[in-house]
Amino acid sequence: MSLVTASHLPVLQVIVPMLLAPLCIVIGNRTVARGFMLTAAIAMFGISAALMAGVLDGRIYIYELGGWAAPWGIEYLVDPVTAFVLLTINLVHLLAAVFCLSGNHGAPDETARPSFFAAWLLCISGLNGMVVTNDAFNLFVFLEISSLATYVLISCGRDHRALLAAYRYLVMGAVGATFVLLSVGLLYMQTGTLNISDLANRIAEKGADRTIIMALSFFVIGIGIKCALFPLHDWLPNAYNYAPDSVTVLLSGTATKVALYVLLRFLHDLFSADFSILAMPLDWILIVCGVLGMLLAPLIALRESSLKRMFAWSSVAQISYIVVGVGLGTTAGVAAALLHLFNHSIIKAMIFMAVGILIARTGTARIRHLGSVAHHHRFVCYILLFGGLSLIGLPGTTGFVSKWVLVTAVIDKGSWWLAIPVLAGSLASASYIWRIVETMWAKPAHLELAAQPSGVHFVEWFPMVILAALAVWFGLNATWLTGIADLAASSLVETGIGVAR
Amino acid sequence: MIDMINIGMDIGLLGVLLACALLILRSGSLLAIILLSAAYSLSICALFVILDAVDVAFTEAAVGAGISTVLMLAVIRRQDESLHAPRWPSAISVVTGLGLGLLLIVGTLDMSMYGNPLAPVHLHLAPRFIGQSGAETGIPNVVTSVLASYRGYDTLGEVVVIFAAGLSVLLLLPSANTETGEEHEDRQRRAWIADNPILKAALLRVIPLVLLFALYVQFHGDYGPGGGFQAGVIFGAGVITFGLLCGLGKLLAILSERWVSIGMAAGVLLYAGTGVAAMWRGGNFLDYSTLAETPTAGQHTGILLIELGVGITVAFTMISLFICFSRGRD
Amino acid sequence: MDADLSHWIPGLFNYWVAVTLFVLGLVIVIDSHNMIKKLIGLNLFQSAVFLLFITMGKVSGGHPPILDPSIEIYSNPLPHVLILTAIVVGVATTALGLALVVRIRRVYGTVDENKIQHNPDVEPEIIP
Amino acid sequence: MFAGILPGLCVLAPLLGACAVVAGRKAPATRDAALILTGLVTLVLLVILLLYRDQYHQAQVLFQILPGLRIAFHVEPLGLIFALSAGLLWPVTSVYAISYLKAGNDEHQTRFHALFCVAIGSVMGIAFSENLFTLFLFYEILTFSTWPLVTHSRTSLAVSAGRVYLGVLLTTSLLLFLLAIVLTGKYGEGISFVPGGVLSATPPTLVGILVFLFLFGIGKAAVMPFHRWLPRAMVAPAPVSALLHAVAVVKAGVFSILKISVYIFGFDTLQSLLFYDLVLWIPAVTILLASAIAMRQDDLKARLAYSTVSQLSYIVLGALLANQMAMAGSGLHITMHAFGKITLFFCAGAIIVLSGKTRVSQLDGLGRAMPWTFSAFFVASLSVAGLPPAGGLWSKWYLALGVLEQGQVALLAVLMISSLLNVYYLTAIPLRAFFLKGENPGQRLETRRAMIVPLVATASISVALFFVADEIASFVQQVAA
Repeated sequence: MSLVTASHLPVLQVIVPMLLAPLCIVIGNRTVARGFMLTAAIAMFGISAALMAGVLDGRIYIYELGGWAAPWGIEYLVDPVTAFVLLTINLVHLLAAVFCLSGNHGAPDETARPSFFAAWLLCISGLNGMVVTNDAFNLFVFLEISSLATYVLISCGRDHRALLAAYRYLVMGAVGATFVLLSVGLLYMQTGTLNISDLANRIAEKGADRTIIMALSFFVIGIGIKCALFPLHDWLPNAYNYAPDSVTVLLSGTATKVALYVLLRFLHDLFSADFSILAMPLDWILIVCGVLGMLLAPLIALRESSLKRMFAWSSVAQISYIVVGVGLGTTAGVAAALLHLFNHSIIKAMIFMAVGILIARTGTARIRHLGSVAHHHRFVCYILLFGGLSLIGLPGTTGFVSKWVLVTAVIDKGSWWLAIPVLAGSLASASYIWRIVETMWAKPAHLELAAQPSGVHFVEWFPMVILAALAVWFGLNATWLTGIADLAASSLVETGIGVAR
Repeated sequence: MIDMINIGMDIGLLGVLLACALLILRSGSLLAIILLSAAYSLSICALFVILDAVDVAFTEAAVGAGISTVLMLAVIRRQDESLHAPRWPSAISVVTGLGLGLLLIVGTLDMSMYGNPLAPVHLHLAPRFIGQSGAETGIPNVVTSVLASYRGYDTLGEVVVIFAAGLSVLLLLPSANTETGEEHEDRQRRAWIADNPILKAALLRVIPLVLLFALYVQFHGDYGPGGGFQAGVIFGAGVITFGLLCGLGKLLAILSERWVSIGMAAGVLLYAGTGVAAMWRGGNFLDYSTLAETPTAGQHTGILLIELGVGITVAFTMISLFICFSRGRD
Repeated sequence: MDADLSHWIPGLFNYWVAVTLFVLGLVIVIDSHNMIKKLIGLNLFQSAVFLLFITMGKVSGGHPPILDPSIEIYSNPLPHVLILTAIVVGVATTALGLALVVRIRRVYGTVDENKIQHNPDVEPEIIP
Repeated sequence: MFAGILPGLCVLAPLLGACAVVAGRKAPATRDAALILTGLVTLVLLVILLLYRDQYHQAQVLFQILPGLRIAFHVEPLGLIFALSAGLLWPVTSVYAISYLKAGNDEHQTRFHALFCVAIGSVMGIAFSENLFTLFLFYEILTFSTWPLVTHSRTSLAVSAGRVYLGVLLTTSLLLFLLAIVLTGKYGEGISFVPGGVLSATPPTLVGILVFLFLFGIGKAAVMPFHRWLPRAMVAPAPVSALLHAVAVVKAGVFSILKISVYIFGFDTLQSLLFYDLVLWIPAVTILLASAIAMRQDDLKARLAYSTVSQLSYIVLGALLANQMAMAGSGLHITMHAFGKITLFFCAGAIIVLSGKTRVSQLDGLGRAMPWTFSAFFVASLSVAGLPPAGGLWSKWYLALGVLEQGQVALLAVLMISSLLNVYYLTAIPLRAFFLKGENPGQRLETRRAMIVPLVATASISVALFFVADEIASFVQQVAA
């Protein structure tokens, strides 16, 4: 491991979209704004790939913003975990951006304005900032940047209820962010520092006192809202459902994943896993929440009438798998969490693209109106089928790989009975997935179904096919990906961020 | 002695805060709630001054008591001014609130006592900021130097958040909508300031002073409380006053919406551009030391520029918020 | 811990008030049906956290952190910096929330969550 | 180079056939030709594999998903027997299916044939799987590719049957089977099939749990109480019932159990099990109960379905008995029962399509109208029941020897009673048709030669197998060598 401080890559990852966003407004032309969005997406993906390459070469990137050394200044840190999450979200973002060019399928004019693209860029900039930062307060600031942009993006949905969904998310999100701020305050109060590595060292020296434990609790609740941890998931189904299609793709592939990453980072770096277990049964709280989520959310999904919201509930369920992995606290558990984070990002992004196209083409989101729709919209429906099978975790799909790794991790931890709810969760997913498959293939066609042209535009199918190809590839050959996830997990769990010092 | 007075005032103000909060909880009139929340903000401002946080107090006065209240007042309509306040808090809020409250109380038990100079919070980062920031940045106001330089990146984030809010309002309340009859009536009702010639004449004369004061706050932030954010708010308030007096049409004639949004973006670009310029000159992002011959001069230049960026974005965002909220078309 | 209750009361009073305000704000957020009141509750809730930050920055006998050769003890400037940023973030959230409220009222004619007929949890509509 | 991929080719050939069928959807004649050709090609490949089987003991790795998790094939006698049975019957069934669907003027023939190909491909995959993961992969593909076949008619009855089908098979496999695989991988020496098993060093309690997990997790073996999907799946068209629910799907289940007991548990580990006797009684109870239920079924296909449930548990019992004789019996019974039962289902299909009768009580006197059909039915009944001159005799003989070797006299009685019941409820059907007088008209109904020839052919093979059973048995017994 070698420390690299001279490279500007970590900061470029964040400021490229951040600079392009105001430029969108200044130029005020929607074609240019689209171009900026796409440019930023390509550049960010390139940067994250370069960072990943560097990390695989054994480098760790540190960037001192303003030239002030931490802990006085703010620093960025890119280690294997960071690089892994960066690559994931920027990959999904790139494809979501391409998909966004298709024009969001009947969403109001808002989504074509330069300010929409500016908000989009701010959102992804904030998310990237949350990932690379190594400063607790800076995390809060970027959390807010991404959150605000997200609320706006959601409110651009085609249905008026998008406004209500955005408002509810705003209230919940603001409460969550305030919890995070409170937690950062309590930590700062007890340690006098904001830098995460420094915090970790100081907490390790000082040990746990009640203030720090409460900081941890509030942090978990606050960030739990953002990542839709099971009982705190209330905002997610409507937000996903009513957001414009491309925004749903973006959110499902990036926003919750970043929040999960932050949860992981805090639990393992800041409060090293031992500490969490000693101070409070946090691991079990997370595992219980996760298990409840993976069992109950599919049942709600099964009763859901809207296709898009059904998959939103499915996201709640799938996030629970990641939460269980985080809760396990072992290297294998974290690796499983990271792996599923990646797999679920690409699968769900693909599914939401397909759902968006299907709803646009048929003119309905109600599942019971989708009878026999597969015979008219074959391609999209097969993509949905493939995504669904992957969510169930059938062998040969990425979902199986992450399930396998997670169940192995669960058994490794010695609690093999925990494998049963995890497996039952995938069975529960099968129930709602099969409901729509049955509808789309075997139920009689609905009369009111609009006979829309079934052709799919290049910018629509291209990102979907790329995601599907990735899903197939990583379902059949996951050694490389799992290797990176293992590397990232062991760097997080075994050595911790303190190694950077 | 002074400490005793301070503690006495502290306790008194805390009492006022609690009273305001309880009244807000129980009140059934939206107007009353908004005014109570302004009173709350002013009290907490005073408290911040007692607690030596003059910059924060300044900001809270401008934001909590000022901008927030104005925005709220601009938004409320007659039909939602009165609401049914619940007689008792609901079970879920009591359980959640008490649960979290108790957790926090437990959390306070290991904290250092109020004002303890040996608390860990005062021992790690703060000594360097207080002891060396003067030499390192050449700026006496430690809050400004930390805000603009040591943690300048957070401040960039803050400006971006403001910009995002401005953006969102642009997206959510575009100019193409038409006014409903009720909304029109509401606007008429609130147009009384403009109809009062004496008040109008007096206020119009004050506006240049307000703008001048904004510039003072902008550039004096290095030496005393103030800075780009407060200046921006004040500048915006000045322009808003003009808009209130002479009507939105006149304001838009001078300053079209397009320019307002460009102004919003320009501040962010100035700020981030300063950072990029630092990179260009071989430093890290936002490392102002590279901007001039000596590091201190560079810091000075950089802080001047970014504070200006903050001021521009904040001012134009405030104006934009005002325009969008009070367009009458609502 | 080792200190008894009488020692805590003056030393932690500010924090406890902050906690009370925090709880009151949360109660307002949860209980209000009126969307504007909810946002005000949110402001209250956030300001409780601001108070906590500022209180921790206070040093007995300290002065505002503006350097002056005649002053020796300053309060901690860092919480002030953080809260300056947090206040701005808070007002940005409020502004966005209000913009949403205005739009919601335009569509639904009310800002009372209980009166809004199109509950987002009911079935999705067919897109024309 | 070519030699190394031969098992993979056997899997791939039917899948390519599916593509060919889809490609030929516009021209039915071409499509049907492609289907039969695929069947023949697969059969040829299997025969080549049989002749050169000694070269394929090594695992052929297709994909290495994770360390210890790979898609790989190998060839061993049990799998070869299973694959050959399915491969032989497939072209025959294709001929029958083409004719059957044409008779019903079915609208979705292409989809039907294509999915059929996929199902056969996954059967091949199961037969040649080198490890539990590969087995599981193709097991699930088989489940999903047959679901549209079960719900082929799209009636609400078919859709609800499809739900039960998928529900039972997925619940058992995703919950129990997969858990068993993970536990095996964790506490055993890997999940590859190794002669002698991989669980010799595993704690006995865990092995006990694993036996239950595998036994019930492989829902396709239809061990009670997870048998309910099988009778429900009978709403599918007759060729589906014939090949899939009498041969491919259910045999994939029992074959999996057989393979797992031989190559994952190993005879020694299995026999030293704590509640070994109790475990043996699980299939025994199924054998008896299913036979008893079959007797009371009036619906022809339902009776055959319960008979299948019963016969499957013979094979499961043989697998669990864990000795050479019983294993040979199980391996034989996979083949014997396959030929016998497919004949019965062909006959049932012919009766239903050509005469419109679905109930046993309606068949009186139909023998004269359909002599070939009911003769074949009679021969196949003998084979399934285990009477000469049909091959079924030998498989039951070996099973009985295996039971005796284990000293389980009570189980022997179970086998005897069940066989008697088989004789009663199966042979009764053709006998009624020939010798009882009914309202059925006298004219010949066997107008479709493409439906009659296959069933006569399979019945004849059943008889022929009577004479080569010993060779097959000794071939199967090479496993432990």
